[in-house]
Amino acid sequence: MIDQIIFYTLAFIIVAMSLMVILARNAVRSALYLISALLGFAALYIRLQAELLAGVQILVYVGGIMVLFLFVIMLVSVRTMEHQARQTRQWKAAVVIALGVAAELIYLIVRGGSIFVTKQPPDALLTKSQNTQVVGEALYSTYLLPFEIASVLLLVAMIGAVVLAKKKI
Amino acid sequence: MITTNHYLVLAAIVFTIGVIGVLTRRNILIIFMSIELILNSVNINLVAFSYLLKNVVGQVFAIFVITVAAAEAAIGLGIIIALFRNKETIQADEIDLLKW
Amino acid sequence: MEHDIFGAIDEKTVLDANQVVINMGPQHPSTHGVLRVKLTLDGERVIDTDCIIGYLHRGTEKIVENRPYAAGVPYFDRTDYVAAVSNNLGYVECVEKMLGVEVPPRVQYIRTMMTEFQRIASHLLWLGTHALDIGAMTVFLYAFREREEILKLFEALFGARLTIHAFRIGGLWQDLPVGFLDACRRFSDTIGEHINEYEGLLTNNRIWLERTRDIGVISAQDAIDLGLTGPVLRGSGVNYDVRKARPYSAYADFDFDIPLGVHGDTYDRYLVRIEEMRQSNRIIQQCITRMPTGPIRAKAPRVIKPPVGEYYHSVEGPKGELGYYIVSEGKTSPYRVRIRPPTFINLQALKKLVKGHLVADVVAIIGTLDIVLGEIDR
Amino acid sequence: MLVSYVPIIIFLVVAISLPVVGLAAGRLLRPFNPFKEKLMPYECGVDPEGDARERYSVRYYIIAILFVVFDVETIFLFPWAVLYRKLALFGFIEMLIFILILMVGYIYIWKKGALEWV
Amino acid sequence: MNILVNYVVIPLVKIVVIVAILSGGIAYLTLMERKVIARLQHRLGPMRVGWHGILQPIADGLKFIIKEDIIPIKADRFVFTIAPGISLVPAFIVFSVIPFGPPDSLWGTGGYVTDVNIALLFAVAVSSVGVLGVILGGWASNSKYPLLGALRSSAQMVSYEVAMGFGIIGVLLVANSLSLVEIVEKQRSMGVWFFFVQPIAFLIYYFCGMAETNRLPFDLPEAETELVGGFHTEYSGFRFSLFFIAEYANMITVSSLAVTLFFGGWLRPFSSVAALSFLDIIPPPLWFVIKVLIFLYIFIWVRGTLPRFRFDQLMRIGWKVFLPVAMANVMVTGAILLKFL
Repeated sequence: MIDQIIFYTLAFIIVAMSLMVILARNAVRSALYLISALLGFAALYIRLQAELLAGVQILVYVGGIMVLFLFVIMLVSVRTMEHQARQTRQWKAAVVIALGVAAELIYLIVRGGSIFVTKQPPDALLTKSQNTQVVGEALYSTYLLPFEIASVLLLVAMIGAVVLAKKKI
Repeated sequence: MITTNHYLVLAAIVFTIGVIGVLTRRNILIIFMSIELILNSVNINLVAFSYLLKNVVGQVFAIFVITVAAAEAAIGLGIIIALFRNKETIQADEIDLLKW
Repeated sequence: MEHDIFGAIDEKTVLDANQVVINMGPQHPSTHGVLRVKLTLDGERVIDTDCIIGYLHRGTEKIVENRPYAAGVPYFDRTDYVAAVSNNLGYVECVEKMLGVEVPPRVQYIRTMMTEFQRIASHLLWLGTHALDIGAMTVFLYAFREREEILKLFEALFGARLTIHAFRIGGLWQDLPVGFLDACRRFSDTIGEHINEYEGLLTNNRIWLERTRDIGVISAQDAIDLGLTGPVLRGSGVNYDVRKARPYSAYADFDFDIPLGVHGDTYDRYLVRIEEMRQSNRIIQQCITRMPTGPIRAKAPRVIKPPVGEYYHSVEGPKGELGYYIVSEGKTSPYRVRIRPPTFINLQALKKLVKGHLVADVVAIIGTLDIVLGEIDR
Repeated sequence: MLVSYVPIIIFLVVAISLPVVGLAAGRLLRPFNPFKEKLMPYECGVDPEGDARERYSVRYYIIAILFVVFDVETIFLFPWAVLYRKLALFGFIEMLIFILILMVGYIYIWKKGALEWV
Repeated sequence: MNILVNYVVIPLVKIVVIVAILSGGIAYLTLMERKVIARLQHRLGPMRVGWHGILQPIADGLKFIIKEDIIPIKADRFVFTIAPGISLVPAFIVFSVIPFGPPDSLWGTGGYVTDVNIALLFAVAVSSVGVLGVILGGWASNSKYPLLGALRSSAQMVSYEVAMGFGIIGVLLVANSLSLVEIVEKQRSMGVWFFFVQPIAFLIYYFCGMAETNRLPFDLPEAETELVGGFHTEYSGFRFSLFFIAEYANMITVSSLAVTLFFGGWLRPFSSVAALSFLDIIPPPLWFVIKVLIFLYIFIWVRGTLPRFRFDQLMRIGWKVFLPVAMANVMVTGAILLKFL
């Protein structure tokens, strides 16, 4: 019962905020709604016992990437765009296509759902002060290569950003 | 009872919202935010399966997804800034030339 | 950035200029009054500045032209309102020069001593606000603690603290009160220690050095070309001080040094002013020990009607050469009075000094010029 | 222990209610007397020059980017540090490589002057 | 039912008490600041309201509430309204994970609101959210000084957050746990405060904390002599006070985390020396408060002494001094630890 309340509350927050992200007129408002949605995701991760991930989500997404977004919104003035149309011309077709994709996804989930419908797994998966260790072990042993590649990715991001910010490309 | 299916459906809804945002909005910044939504919906799936299968690999990959999202945001926003300085616009449909 | 990746930094290509015009003042905490500076910024960097003055214009010069000579003195309390004594001295001496009156030595000694007190008070106010602008709030209150003592001395002698109508044409309003010299001696014995205290907080402070070194550098030649005077000029190493160059009052009798800077940056100007306070104290001490006795008034005519002519007299105010140019038509009030306000001319340097610096430096540079808007706008 | 997150939610609710209650209580008490000059944006007592939403220096953006990159780096360090005793030498070398790769970028941006504010 | 009591009722009581103490503490922290600075400056500080100004914070608080609340005409009203809240709320909820007493204190309920196993990460993450309030507040004002202040402020805060994170990693390498309770316990079992193990990490952490909370010598965002009031120039009345409270709450957070990570949290000095056990007469939460007060005093003391940095110098210190030093500290600590493994 409590489980249902938690899930549906979070799901409602996430869906509502996500909708607001794409409906808001002003980019700063969009960013605000996205922040709320991201916090909802973080809460959901905690529910799914991915505590480390929840912390990472808040630290990187809310405290990092969204700050970056807001910076950029401030750098490119948003004032001029508020009076223009929000949607592209093909928006009706786009919505139809997207809804088609959604229908397909949900159909797949419902039809194939029996594979996933299991009894709720017990909370014994990851006991106290374990999650970080368990994730870490996987990260630094089995997934060593992706981990090192991540640093290359960050390196590229760092250099790319500096190069892009110069005047002439 | 909340099953994995619930999470999958939620992820599918968020994914769709993200796709609609990407396809319909003109403001590149909001398109970017929609992409973040899509990435997050993927993360939900990863974490839900990690919970279902009692295997943390899903969470490890979610961390990588976040890393990718950070790199993507950094570069993508860099491109937006470069674009804005050259074209004075951040409307997606006004940026329709391959070269200027 | 066309060269190799570890090549030299090409400033223009890395970051783009987007200019923002921002008003600093007239209601800004650090423009020291109602100065309005229009800054053109690229990010935090100042590309251009424009000073807009006149918010405190009261037409002092015109008012004085319509008053008898003696009634003009109080108006000059209000030009540089933190250095009223120096202003009065300049005007009074100028009128005395017009009349050809020779004031008695006791008067000259008292005037010199009080002017030096005023110099210390003015520099203390400058030090406090300058430090406060750069964020060192404690120095401000320390400086005001000592300034308060000086103001108390003023009150004892002149009956007021700020706008004091210090001197009369031909002499003084009253002789030194009983015990006044002892109070002066007490002050001058302790001020040295207090100056050390300020220096302890600032002179070798890393942050202070970083904030003031190489900020607002002006070369000796540029300083002369702009007509700068006072500590701003001497900070660039130009040895010009009216007290030595054209001694007035009793300055010829005293032994004191003119501190000079080397680099002409904000830090050097700071050092010059600090040292000037010490030198002023030296003069005060000499005044106290050698204070002559005698009358406190010269034989000046009751109705002041200077002969026809043009007169200029300048003194070394705390902020620079303070000159009075008076044209007389032989009437009871002057035909034309013109003040040479040191800070008005020093303020010209702002544009040159701040170019290329950051917003925070603008504040430091306005502080180092030691401006008083009452004098600039008159 | 998921329940241990419940107090955080409660704290969140309490913390949010504080400003809400304060603002609501204040609304009953405080005066409301706006006029045009009062509501003007502050620009030191003169009419504002141009619009405030000008574009500002790109330098701020570079700082934010570098922050995000290093922020992501720290999230890899957190579990690593927790596990350090277990990982030992292997972990040390692993992280050394990770940090060295990022160091290349750090030195690059240093040399490029992106860290200078000038 | 037990869960309800343990995880809802008891924490709720603790939360209410903590919030009350925190609000009162912040109010009196302002008084302490004014009094201490007044002492440094040879003056008295507030003297009029109550004995030696003891009621001054209450008068200030009342004034904040009854002052007119101005929303500039060009502002984005919604964002303008919630921005101070975004600043304040994270500053408060960090305290849900900070332990101020051992797990067996307070009649066995534990000297903390909750002990989650990612407490440290949570604290770092949540306090990084506060910067959003600053950006949004400055943006929503739609005025130049706040915008410039917000950009400056957030650039500064994020810059120092990086070095701060690296500084914390040094402690984590020694403690091997993200739970703040365990970190303190570890300091007890090792018999040494982590300050003596990780002094460089502490210095980096504390200086970055000063920068994060916008305190002198890093108070550029609010440098009234340059940017008037920085990001909160347009704020008045209660909304302004929320930013103000957030700043002071952050000061307390930084001090509390410094105490927890480096100075043994609730432990008495030399907790391993039995000869000093008479110090146990002071209960652990009080030790915690005393230590926090010492750090708060240093905050104030520094403010009374130093001038402020310029923005480029600030950035240079953050990126070119603190960050490399913190990174080197992590790797050197790692290398030294290898010997002990």
